[in-house]
Parts: sequence; structure tokens; C-alpha cells
Amino acid sequence: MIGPAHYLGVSALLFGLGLYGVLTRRNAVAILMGIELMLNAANINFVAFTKFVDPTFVRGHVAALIVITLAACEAVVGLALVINAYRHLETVNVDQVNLMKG
Amino acid sequence: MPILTLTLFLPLVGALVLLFLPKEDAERIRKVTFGFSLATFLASLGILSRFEFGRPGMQLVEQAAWIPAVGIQYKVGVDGLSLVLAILTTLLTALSVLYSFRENHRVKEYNLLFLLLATGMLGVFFALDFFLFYVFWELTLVPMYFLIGIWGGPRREYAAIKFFLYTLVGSLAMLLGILLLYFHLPPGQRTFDVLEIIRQRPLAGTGLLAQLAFWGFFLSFAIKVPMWPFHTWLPDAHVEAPTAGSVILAAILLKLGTYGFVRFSLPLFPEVFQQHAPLVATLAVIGVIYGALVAMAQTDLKKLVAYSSVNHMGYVMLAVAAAAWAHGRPELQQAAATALNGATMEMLAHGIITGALFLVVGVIYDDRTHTRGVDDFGGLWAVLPKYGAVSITAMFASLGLPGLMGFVAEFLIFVGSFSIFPVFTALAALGIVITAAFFLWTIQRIFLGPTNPRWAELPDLDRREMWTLVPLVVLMIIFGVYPKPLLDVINLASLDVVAMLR
Amino acid sequence: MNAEALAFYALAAMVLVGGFLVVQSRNLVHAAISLVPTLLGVAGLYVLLNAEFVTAIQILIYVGAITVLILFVILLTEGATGLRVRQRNEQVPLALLVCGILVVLFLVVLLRVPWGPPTGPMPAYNPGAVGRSFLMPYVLAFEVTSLVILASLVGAIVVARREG
Amino acid sequence: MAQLAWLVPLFPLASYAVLAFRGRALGERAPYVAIGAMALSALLGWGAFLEQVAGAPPYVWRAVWAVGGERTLTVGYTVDPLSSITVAMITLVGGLIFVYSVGYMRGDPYYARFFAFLSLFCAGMLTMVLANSFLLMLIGWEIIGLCSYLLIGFYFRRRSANMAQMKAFLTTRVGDTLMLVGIMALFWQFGTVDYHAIFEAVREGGESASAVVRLGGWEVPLATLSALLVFGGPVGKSGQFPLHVWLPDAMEGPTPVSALIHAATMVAAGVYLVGRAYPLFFYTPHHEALAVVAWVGTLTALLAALMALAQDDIKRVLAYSTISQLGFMMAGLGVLGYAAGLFHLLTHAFFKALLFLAAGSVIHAVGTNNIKEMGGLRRFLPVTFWTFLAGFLALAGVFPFAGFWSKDEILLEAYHHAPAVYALLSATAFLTALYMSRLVAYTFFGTYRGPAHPEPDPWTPEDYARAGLHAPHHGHGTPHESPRVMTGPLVALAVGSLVVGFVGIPGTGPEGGSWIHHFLKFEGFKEAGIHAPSFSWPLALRSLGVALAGIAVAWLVYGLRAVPSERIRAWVGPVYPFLRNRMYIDALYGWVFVRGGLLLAAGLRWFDVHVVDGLVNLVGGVTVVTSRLHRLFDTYVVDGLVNLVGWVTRGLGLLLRPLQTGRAYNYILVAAAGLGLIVLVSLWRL
Amino acid sequence: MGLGGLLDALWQVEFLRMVVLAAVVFTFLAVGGPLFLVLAERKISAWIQARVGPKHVGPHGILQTVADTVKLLQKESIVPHRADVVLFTAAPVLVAVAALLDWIVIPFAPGVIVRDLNVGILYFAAVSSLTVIGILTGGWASNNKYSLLGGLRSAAQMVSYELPLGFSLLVVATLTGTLSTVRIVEAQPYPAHFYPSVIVAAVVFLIAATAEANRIPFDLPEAEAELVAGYFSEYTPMRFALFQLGEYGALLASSALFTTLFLGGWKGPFALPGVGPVVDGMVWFLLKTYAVVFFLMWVRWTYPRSRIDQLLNVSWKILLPVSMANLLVAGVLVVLG
Repeated sequence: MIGPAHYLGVSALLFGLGLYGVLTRRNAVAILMGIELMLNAANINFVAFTKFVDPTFVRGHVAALIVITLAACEAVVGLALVINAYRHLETVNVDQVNLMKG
Repeated sequence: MPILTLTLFLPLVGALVLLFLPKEDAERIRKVTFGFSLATFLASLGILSRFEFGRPGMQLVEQAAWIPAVGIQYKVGVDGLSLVLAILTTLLTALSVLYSFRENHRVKEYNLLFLLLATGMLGVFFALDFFLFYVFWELTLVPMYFLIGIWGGPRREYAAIKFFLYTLVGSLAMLLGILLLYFHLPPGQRTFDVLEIIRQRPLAGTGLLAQLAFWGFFLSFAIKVPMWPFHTWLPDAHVEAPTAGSVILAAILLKLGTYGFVRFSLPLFPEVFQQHAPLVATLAVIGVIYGALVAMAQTDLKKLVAYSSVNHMGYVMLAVAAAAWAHGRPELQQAAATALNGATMEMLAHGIITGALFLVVGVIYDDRTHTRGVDDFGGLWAVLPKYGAVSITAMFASLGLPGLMGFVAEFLIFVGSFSIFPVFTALAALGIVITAAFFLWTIQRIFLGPTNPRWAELPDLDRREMWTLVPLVVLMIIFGVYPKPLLDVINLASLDVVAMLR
Repeated sequence: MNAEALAFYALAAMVLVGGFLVVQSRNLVHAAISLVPTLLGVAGLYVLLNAEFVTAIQILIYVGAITVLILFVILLTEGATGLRVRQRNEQVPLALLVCGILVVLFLVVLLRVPWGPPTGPMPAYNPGAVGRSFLMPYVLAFEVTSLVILASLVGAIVVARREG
Repeated sequence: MAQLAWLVPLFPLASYAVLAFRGRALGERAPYVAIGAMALSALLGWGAFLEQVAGAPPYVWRAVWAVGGERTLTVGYTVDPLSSITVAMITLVGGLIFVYSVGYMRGDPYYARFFAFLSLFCAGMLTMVLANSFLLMLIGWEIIGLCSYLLIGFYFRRRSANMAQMKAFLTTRVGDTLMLVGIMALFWQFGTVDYHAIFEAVREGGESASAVVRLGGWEVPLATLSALLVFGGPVGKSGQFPLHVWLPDAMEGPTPVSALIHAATMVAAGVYLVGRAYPLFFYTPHHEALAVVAWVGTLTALLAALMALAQDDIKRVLAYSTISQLGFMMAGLGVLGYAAGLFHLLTHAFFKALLFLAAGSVIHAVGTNNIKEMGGLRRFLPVTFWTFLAGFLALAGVFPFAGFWSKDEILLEAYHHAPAVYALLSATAFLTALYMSRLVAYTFFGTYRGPAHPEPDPWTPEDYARAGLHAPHHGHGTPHESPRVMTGPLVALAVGSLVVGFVGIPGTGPEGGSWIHHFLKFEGFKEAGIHAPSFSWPLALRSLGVALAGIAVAWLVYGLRAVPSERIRAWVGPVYPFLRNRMYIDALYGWVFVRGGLLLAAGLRWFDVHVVDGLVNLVGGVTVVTSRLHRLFDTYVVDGLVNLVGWVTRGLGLLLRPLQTGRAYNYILVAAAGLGLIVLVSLWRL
Repeated sequence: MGLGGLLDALWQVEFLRMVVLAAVVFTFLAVGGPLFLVLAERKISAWIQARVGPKHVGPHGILQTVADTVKLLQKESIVPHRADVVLFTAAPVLVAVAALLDWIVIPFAPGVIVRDLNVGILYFAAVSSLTVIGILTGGWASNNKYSLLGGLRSAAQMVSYELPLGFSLLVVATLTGTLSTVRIVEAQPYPAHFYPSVIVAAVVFLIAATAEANRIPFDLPEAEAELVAGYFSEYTPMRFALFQLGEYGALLASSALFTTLFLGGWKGPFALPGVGPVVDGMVWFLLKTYAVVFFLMWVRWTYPRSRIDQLLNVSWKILLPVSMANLLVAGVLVVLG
């Protein structure tokens, strides 16, 4: 029988993958994708909790939906920045964008 | 209607109003300042009218929590002693503001500082909370420092700094005293309330600590009085200060010291003060004789009057020392009360007379001759009859001619202190002769003898100068002839202090 | 192995493999495209978790909008052309270590927690339930999210607009 | 009438006020204000006096003037035989002098100011006389001191006048201070300044009266000490021995001033005070204080008489004679001659004022004070001559004149109580007659010599211009008699100095004694069993003989030049210059006190500036030096430390700098590691 | 869709039913789809342009489409040089699958529906957004500048028209109170006072649907004149056929949905005699759907092609605000109603 553990396991793995993506990718867009993965992992947890722990008010779903919308917004703004960066700095590789170096 | 607080902060309000006036409009600034100082004087008369003469102890007490955590409160009150001095302050502030109408160098700051000074002084007399007292005590220093420092004579910086540092050192010692008192109160009731501390007398049996606190207060007040060894700042400050500034300095600021002795030192440390009363008396007598003699040797008129202040203040300190000696000796209580009456009276008399003298010096120095050398004049009585009459009356009042205020004060002091310190008082009496000598010599050199051709056409007193000098002369005569009403007020305050000494 | 477990494992595999491709694939467009199966896999998981509404929204927004957007951006920026550029930065081993530890920790924590039985029945018609809970207890969250959308909308336009 | 007595001093005070403010406007009419006021006072004064003569009880009025603790300082006035008769004398003599000075001072630029000060003086004098508390007495006392200062220095243009007035005031001031200490002692003893209270206490002789004060080794009964201290005032004011130096110089003032102040009233104030405070002196253990008074008086009289002989200035001779007569009065009081001393005070007021005024009219006529430059004036100034002669006879103590009766009374008392004093006093009487005759001889007899160098006009033309007058021209032909306004008072005073004496004729009063003895009796004598000696004619004749002898000798030396004064002068050798220079006492005082004081003052000033101020500046200097040291220490040590700290921080900074790579993903890695750590820790603790 | 139901038994039955229905629907599509529509399109366009259209193959050219398909099948499928092979092949499949998935929620007749999802029309919108990805991948994978641009343009067009479509769906959902297609059909005919909002929603839906299907006047992506054949210019026969399948599938699906939402689905004005409710529903449903198809084709061949900026402006500046306002009006009507 599929219990909550299974879902949480999948989400943990997905989160790890996302994090790995974020940490290692040089391209800003790739990092964004990594972030999307992490967010999805979170959503899985949310929805899983709604089903297995506390279905009243489908709080998990509400949270998941909000996370999805916010992810959308975040992606929009992130990509807008990327485009702007690309237009000004001619590059989207994160490690070349280090004007704030100490 | 908190009349005390109103009077206290009226000058401050005036100062604020001044801020808004344009700097160039000197005429309006002067009128506004004079208006406010006059208003403060009327307010102080208002306090007088509200003051119940029969009742001893503090009256019209206004109280408000200020920093309750530490026991500091805004508490003001007035008794015979402080009321009389307050009225003196407001009167002289008004007159000096009127006199400094002719000052046209940075008029706005000048008047601003004066009003600030007025609040400071009134605050010292009204404050019934040590912290408040200390705040106002320091407040009086700053304006005077600037008055001397900016509008003073050639060596003004030196004089201003010396004055400021000297008094500051003193006040720090006093702060030490205050704190000692404060921290010896039982932990529960820690307060800066003067009456409370006097009632509890926290340092009563503490031997060394009481000594320390006493000497702390003594140093601060002695410098302010000034008593003999600490007086050297006075002549410099006076010589360099502008006329109105030195009037206030002599007439009021010196009284802060003596007021401090009577209000704080006597009630707070009776045993210690009694122990050192002979020493204080000796210093006082030295002050009297030394002051008179050195005054005689002066060539600068202002320095001469300054040293005469040292002389007169010596008398006051003699009376205070006598009162201190009467602690625990019931048979001397009456004499102590008389001495204290004399001391307060002398404070008033000296305030009015020396105030007038400095104005007198100012009149010939500021507008007319620009020289203060006593020997540069001669035969002015013929040239300036009105001016001559006024200044000779003031000088005679200063040397204690009966029928004028000076005599009343000195007589009371002598009568009071003689029964306590016969020898010292006798010596001090010698001071009268010397005072008479140097004043007469001054009169002779300035007013009598052949007229110095340089001053042949000097203009006599104009209306404004008359208005500053004549009221003081009239006061000298009134209180000289019939001082009873004034003394009744003062007597109650002295009895209070004496009662505390028993 | 009943159908549900089967479906779960299939979807989980789809998600994880997709995820791996997104992270590992050298070609950026490949990564973007492989994002689609991952998201659809997640949508499938939602279906297993009886969250139809969330599934629909997941597909509509994540797959339909965000992935398209990412593709657009990749095509607009040199990402698409500069294929030969080194995609990996220098902290791969370290990152691998950290992610591994983290995943292990999460698993330990999540598995150790004793998940009790659900507190109540799952509402049948849950889009309505979601709608109601959005507008009753969580109306504030709903309003704030709308504000965020507005702000990011305007922000993105302003940032990305070509000057002049 | 007694109740209104308090108005007596107020009238002249009012006239002073009027003259002080409106003086210049009144111009010529100024003196009439003063004279009017004086007349009013005289009216009241004589009214009270006649009431007292008719035996009215003494009237006392008291008021609280100041309060000290429970003790009060009272002021008030008493009308009793002594005060009323003195008031009567002052108002009468004062009035006459006022009238005289109208003439004498006419044309003076400060005419109004002169009369203002005179009125103020009378006010002060009358207050002092009427006062019944030491305090009020002191106030009156100092006011007359002030007026004497102002009037002596009336011709303030002259330096000598300035010096004289200051000398006068300071010397009297010394006396006043002693008196003040005396009053303080009394207040200490009795807690009040009121005469009657103190005299009662002294009479009872309670324990406070017999207190003893250890003053440096020898015991001094407090009563005697305070009495002598109080006596200090009269010594100063009445020019008794140590403090007499100012009186001769006081002649710088205009003659009416000398007449009024330095003859009749002010100098008499001292004697009056001793009389008034007689119980103080009397109730000292076996009257020690009175003995002192007597001897001081006698000594002063003798010395003054001697010095008078050697003076050439007419006013200075009279000044010395006044000192000597005052010495007489003090001696009289000292030898228990209470009535005698005071009687002489009254009579002396009349004839000495007369002599001064006459001298004034002489000076007015001749223009110089030096008697050697006069002579033979009896022809030019007949009235002045005859009145001067009357005054001279009274002063010398020739029979019908007042001086004889009062001086004889003193000699009588002295003969009974202190024979030594009697001897000296007789010698003084002889000398008095001698120098007065010399004066008369030089001034009125012989040939008129004319002024060698006339007195310079005291006022500058500018003063006249200021007063709107024109400077008087000084054409001095032959001296001419003074106008009637001056000679009138002279005649009145001459009559007075004759008539006043009759009061002392024995038999005029009840029980055979003289009226004055009855009127001015001191109760204390009755209790102490001292009764006034009856008038003995042989003694009186002996004193008359002495006087006549004096005149005869003078006539011989100066009149007939039988023994020319030059030879005597040569014969006496150094004595003459000794006397001429006032026995060098002035010089002594000049050196010791004046120059000494100035020197001390200068020394102290130097001390003050260099030592005390030096100390302060030293403190300043030391701080400056330490601050310089401090600066060195500061730059190398403290600063060094600060730099060190700076260096360390910078080093650390460099160390940490690489952490900030600027690459976002480094930071996220660190964040993730951190997250892991947190979870680890929470797990580990779970 | 209670797929994860508690009991396995129940689970088994439901699963089987769904699979059978899906099979039936997909075959109908494969047949009724491109084969019929292509032919119909060419016939109608000919009719509109007063020409005959294909009539040689089979009676009246009916078998023309079959002939074309056979022709396509035997053509060689070539892959452009250095194109991304995986994506190149995946793109057409994605588009076709997306088109097919639409049909799951369309109710042919009462009870005849593959799966009555209670998120119905929302699922339709979600699935239709999948095609965008397909087009994009296709465009990019063919490594051809024109196809890339064509792909981007069509993606932009479809994305911008998705919004008005979504809003009109929302209007319907608001009016009927449910997302499930079956319940929507049952809720029709709408009460009279809903009509203004419904009509507007219908018009918006139609315009948005034609845009979604890249049909004239919005068929810019493969506008011959400018971009040769748009995103599938590089695709050879078989993949091209799939694209065609996808395109026509989408057209058919949208018109089917239009009928379900606005024309009352399987409800005919009068019950056909002699047949059961299922057949009756089916007949009415198909009649209406094909009427809509006809209308769309009619529109295609009468309107000129619009410029890309006009196209986008219409969507963002006209349709979107109108549909939003309409949604508001619908809400008000529901509250008042």
C-alpha cells in the first residue's frame, strides 16, 4: 500500500536532484529549472500531507496551488532578469556575473 | 496656576520667541527681550503676592515626576531666602537687558544668552531637587562663558575659560557630594528630593564620607562665592566681561555660592560645618581684609569693584560660618538667626549695590571714555552732576553708610556674628575702615579735584541710563531706612535653617 | 503489487529520470524538454493523491506556461546556440556530497516520523473544496498571491522590455 | 509737643531733599528753604525743651526696625532734659549759622548744594541727639560724618580739601568702627540696642554685666571693654587725642561749616554720646571707664592748647582750641562732673560758633587766613572786633561770660575728684587764655599788614559759568565790615555767650545749686552717694586769676612786644617747630597708616596677582607640560596600540576575502551545507 | 476519476471500461479525423470558390484523403542535417497525443464519455496547452531558422489565445457551477437571463479556438508566403501526417467542446423516433459538431490572413478584457439569478 513515506521519499530525491541542478549548472535558466524541480518536490509533500495527514480544508492543495502560482511568478521575473542580463552582459553564465565580488 | 514654573520658564519662552526674529532687526529683538525680562520680573512679584509671609518652610511647591526610576523629579518651591533672591535676579536681569540696549554686536545671541541665563539662575533658586539644581547650576555657566568669551574685553578668552573651568571643577566636586548623599539613602527610598535628603541627613554619622561630601559642596560654593583662595577668577572675569554681564555675574552668580551654603551645606552637614566653622570664618575674614586692601591698590575701576565684591562676600561667609558654629548650642541660636538674616540681607544689598556700581562703571566706560583707569578721571562731579550723585550714593552704600542698604546688612551680620565669633567679627569690622578708604579714594580720584580737560564735555546720564540706575538707588535708600518688611520675610527662612541646625 | 502501487512507481520513475535528465543533460533545450515528463509525472502523482484540481492546474501552468516560457527564454538567449559551452561549474563534487547528505537526512527525518492515519475523509468533489477553503480560511493568502502575480507581471514587463 | 519731636529731624531732611533736586532752580532763594526748615525745627525743639524745663516727664517712643531670630532691633526717640536742651542749642546756633552763611556764601556757584548738605547735617545731628537706640544713634552719627566729609570737601576743586575730607572721614570712621564693635558687644550682652533696656541691665549689674573677657593674658571686665569701645566713637568724632588729627585740616571747608560742624555740633556729638550713655561708663567696676575718659580729655586739652600756640592760621588756632575745650568737656564728664561737662558743651557751642563766624567775617574781609598778614582790624571791622572780643573773653573764662561758669564747674568737679586732673586743666586754662590773646593781638591790634598772597579763588570760571554767575573780581583795598546778615548773628551769639552762662550761677536752681545742675542731674549719683560739690567762690576766683594771668602774659609778649615772640621762639628751641608741625602726629599717621596701608595693599596686590593667580597659572602650566608629555606617550604607545588593532583587523579581512567569490552558487552551496548541518544537529538531539 | 478507489475490485472494473471507450474514441478520431475533414475542407473551399474540388479518386473524390495518406506513407522520412533527432521525432507525437487527449472529457451522449472528470473543461485547457510545447520543440528541433521562427510565432499565438479561451471556459463554469462537461450539458439550456454572457463567451470561444487550431484567419505559423511551411516545413510525410492529425484533431475537439458548452451537447430539439437515448444523443451531438466545423471552414476560406501584431493585439487588447468583463458579468448574473 503506498503510504506517505513513499511520496516523501520521491519528493526528497526530487529535491536533491533540483538542488544538485541549482548548485552545479552554470546557466541561469538551468538553475531556474532546478528551482522548479525543488518547488515541485515541495508540492508533492503538500499534496501528500493533505491526503495522508489532514484532509480538512484541503490545506495542502491550497498551499500547492499557491506554490505553483508563486513558482510561475518567480520564473517570470527570473527569466526577465536573465533576458535583461543577457542583453547587457552578453552572457547568462552565472559564474561570469560576479560584479558583487568582495 | 503653576506660577513658579511659569516664572522659571518665561525667559526660556522669550528665548524661543527670539529665535524667530530676524537677526538684523536689532531694535525689535531688544524690545522683545526687555518685554520678557519685565514680564518675568512681574511674575516674580506675582509669586511674592502669593507668598504667605507668616508661614515658615517651602511654599508654592510644584512637583512632577521627571525620571521616577531614579527618583529624580521636577520639584520647585520657594521660601523667604530663595524668593527674595529670585526677585533680585529678575529685577537685575531686566535692568541689565535695558542697559545693554546700546550693545549692537551680535544682538540676537546676546539677548538670547541673557534670557537663558535668567532661567538658569531662577532655576537654581527654585530647584528643590538636587538633580534639577545641578542642571540649572551648570546651565548658568554656559551663557556667562559666552557672554565673557564673545563680548568681553581684550583678554576675554583667558578669562572666560578660567571662569568656566574653575567653576566647573567646583561643580564636579559638588556632583560627587550629591551622589554620595544619594547613594547613602536607604535603597528603597532613593530620591534626589532636597527636603527629603535634608530631613533624612543620610551622611549624619559617616565620618570621612560626610567630610568628603561637605568639602565637595564647600569647594563648589567657595569658588562661586568667591572665598579667599579661590577668588582669582573673579577680577579677570569682571574686567573682561561686558558691563551687563559683569552686573549679573556680580549681583547674582556670586549669590549662588552663598545661597548654596545656606540652603545645602548648613542643613546637610551641621556637625562637619561646625567643625570647620573657625577655618571658614578665618578665610572669610581674610577675604574681607585682603579684598579691601587689594582693591585699594587697583588702578582698574572694574577690578576695584570686583575685589570689593570679594570683601562683601567675606562678610556673608563670616555670618554663615557663625551660624554653622551655633549648631548644637541653643543659646547661640538667636545670634545665628540674626547673622543669617544679615547674610541674606548682604546678598541682596551687595546684589543691588554692586550691580549699580558695575552699571556706573559701564556708563562712563562703554559710551563715554573707554578707559577704566581710576587715575584717568578727575572732577567729574561738576561735569556729570546726576551721574556723580548716583555713583557716589552707590559707593557710600557699598562702604556701609547707615541709612543705606549696605549698613543694615553689615550691622546685622556684625551684631549676629559678634556673639559667636567676637574676635573674627572685630577683625572684619576693620574691613569697614579699609573699604571706606578705598572707596573714598576712588571718589576723590574720579569725582573731585580739578576736571580732567579730556572729559570736559561728557554728556550726563540719558533717560535710559537713569532708568537702569535710579531704581537701584531708590531700593538702596528704601531698604536702608526701613528694612523691616524685607527682614520679616528673610527672618522666617533663617529661622528654618537655624531650626535645622539645632 | 496492485495497480495503484504500479502506477506510483511508474510515475515516480518518470519524475526522477526526468529530473535527472533536466539536471544532467548537456543540451539546455534537452533539459527544458525533459522538464515536461518530470512535471507530467508529478501531475500523475497528484492524480494518485486524489488532487484532480491541482493536477489540472499543474499541467496547465507548469507544463503549459512555465516550460514554454523557459523554452522561449532559452531560444531567445544564446543558451540554444552556445551548446559547446561548459555547462557544469567547478563545485560539482562538493555539491554532489552536500545534496547526497541532505537527501539522506530528509529521508531519515521523514521516514522516522510516525505518520498516523488521516484525520478525516477526503472531500469528494475537491475542486469545490479547494475553492471554498481559498475563499474562507485562506482568503488572505489568496489576495496576497494575487498581489504577487500583479507585481511580478508588471516587474517582468518593465525589466525585460527592450529600451527605446 | 514731645510727641511731635520726631518731626524735628525731618524738616531739615525735607529741605535737603528739596534743595538736592530743585536746588539749582531756586538759585538765590535756596537758603530760605533751609532756614525755614531750621526755624520749624527750632520751634518744635524749644517747645519740647520748655516742656521739659516745666518738669514734663521724659517721653519715649520705640518701634521695631529689624528682627533677628526672636531678638528685635528697635529704633526710637526720647525727649528728656539732656536731649531737649541739646536740640534747643543745635537749632538755635544752627539757625544763626544758616543766616550768617547766606551772606558768607553768596555768589558761590554751588550755593544750593551747600545749604542742602547743611540741612542734611542738621537732620543727621538731630536724629543722633534724639535717638534712644544705639542703632538710630549710629545712623545719625554716620550721616553727620558723611556731611562733614561732603562739606569739608565743598571746594572740591582744591586738592587739600579733598585730602582733608578723606582724612576726616577715615579718622572718624576708625572711631565709628570701634563704637560699632562696642555696640555689638552690648547687643551680645543684652540682646538689644535700646538705651533704656541696656542702662537698666547695666544698673542692676546682673551676671551679664559682670562677664569677663580674657583678652590676651589680662582679664578685662566686659562692661568696661564695651564702654571703652563705645567711647572710641566720641574719640574719633570729637577729635580726642589719638584721633584728633583730622579736625585742624577740616578747616579747609567754608567757615560756616567749621563753625557749625567743627565747633558747635558735630564735635560735641561725641561728648553728648558719652553724656547720654553715662550709665555705661559709670557702672563699670569703680568707674574705670570714667577715669579713662577723664585722662583722655585732659591730655587732649593740654596738647591741643600747646599746639594752638604755634599756629598762624586763624581757623587752625580756633580748631585746636575746640579740641582743647572738648578735652575739657570729656575731662569734666570723666571726673563725675556730669552736669559740668554738658554745661560746658552748651556754652562752648555758643562762643566757639561766635569766634568762628567772626573769624569768617575777618577772612571774608581780608581774604587770607594767616593772622600774621592781618593786624589792626579793630578799626576796620568794629562789630566783628567787639563780638570776637566777647567770644574771646567767654572762651578764656573771664568772669561774667559763660565760659567762666562752665569751665569753673569742671575745675570744681576736677578739684574734688581728681586733683591731678585739676592741675593740668588749670594749666590748660592758662594756655587757652594765652593763645587766644595772641590771636586777638595779631588780628585786631597793631598795624594792618595786608595779605601777602591772597587765597586763590576755589572755583574755576567754568564752575561759575555752569552756575550762570560771573567770577567775582578780587580787588582788595582796605578790609571793610561784613554785611548786616553776617554781623547780626555775631551779635546774637555774643549776647548768647553772655546769657547762657547765667544758667550756671549757683542759686538759680532749687536747693541752692545752679539751675543746670538741677536740670541735668544723673540719678546714678544719688544711688552711689555722690553729691555734686557746692559752688566755692575761692576756687572760682583762682581760675579767673589764671585766665587773667594768661591774658596779661599774651599782652606782654604780643601786645607791647616787651619780650618779642621771636626770642621766646629761639629760647624754646625745638619745641616751637615740634608744636608747629602738630607734634608730627599727622606725619606719623601718614607714614604708618596711609603709606603703610598703601604699601600693604600694593604688596597684597602683587601677592594676589603672582602667588595666588600664579598658583592657578602654575596649575595651568603644569597641565600644559604634562599634556606635552602625555602627547608623546600618547603618540607612541597608545597610538601604536591603535595602529596594531587596525593592522590585525585588516589581516583578518584579507583572510576572509576569498569567501566572497561573487558567484551566487557558492553561497547557495554554503546555505545548503548549513541547512544540512541544522537538520543533523536537530536530528542528533531528537 | 476515482481511479485510486479503495477496493481493488472496483478498481479493476472501472479501468477496463475506460480502456474500451478510449479505444473506440481514438479509432473514430483516426477515421473521422483527417481523412474526412481534409476532404471536407477541400470540397467546401472549392464550393466556396465556385469550383468542384477533388472528384477523381473514388465517387465524388471521397477517397482522395486515403490516396494522399497512402502517398505519404511510402515517402522517405528524412531528418534535417544536425537536427536534434530525438526531439525532431518527439514533437509530432506530442502534438498528436495532446489533440487526442482532448476527447477524454467530451460527452458524445448521456453516459457515453471516456471519463467524466470533475475538472472537465479545466483538463481540456491543460491538455490544449501541451500542443504549444510540441510545436516549439518541432520548430527548434528541425534546426531551420524559418521553422524556429514559425514555431515561436505559433507558440506565442497559442499562448496568447489560451487566456481568452480559459476565461470563456470560466464563464461557463461560473454559470453552470461545475467544471464537469456532463453536468454542464445537463445544466443547459441556460436560463434566459444568462444569455448575454453566454453569447459573448461563445463568440470569444470560437475566435480563441480557431486561433488555437492555427486556422485561417490565424494560420500565420505556416503562412506560405512568408515562412514556407512554418514549424513543420522540414517534416516529411509520416511526421507531417501526425501534425495534420493533431491540427484537425484540435479543430474537431474545439468544435465538439463548443457544442457541449453552448449548443446543449447531446440534447436535440426533439427526440429521434425509434432509437435509444444514446444513439439520439450521438446523432444530435455529431450534427451540431459538424455544423460548427463547417462554420469554421467557411470562415477559413472567406477571411484574409491577419498580421502577427494585429493577431496578438486582438487577443491581448480586445478578447482578454472582453472575456474578463464577461466573467464579471457572469458572476453578477449568477449572484442575481
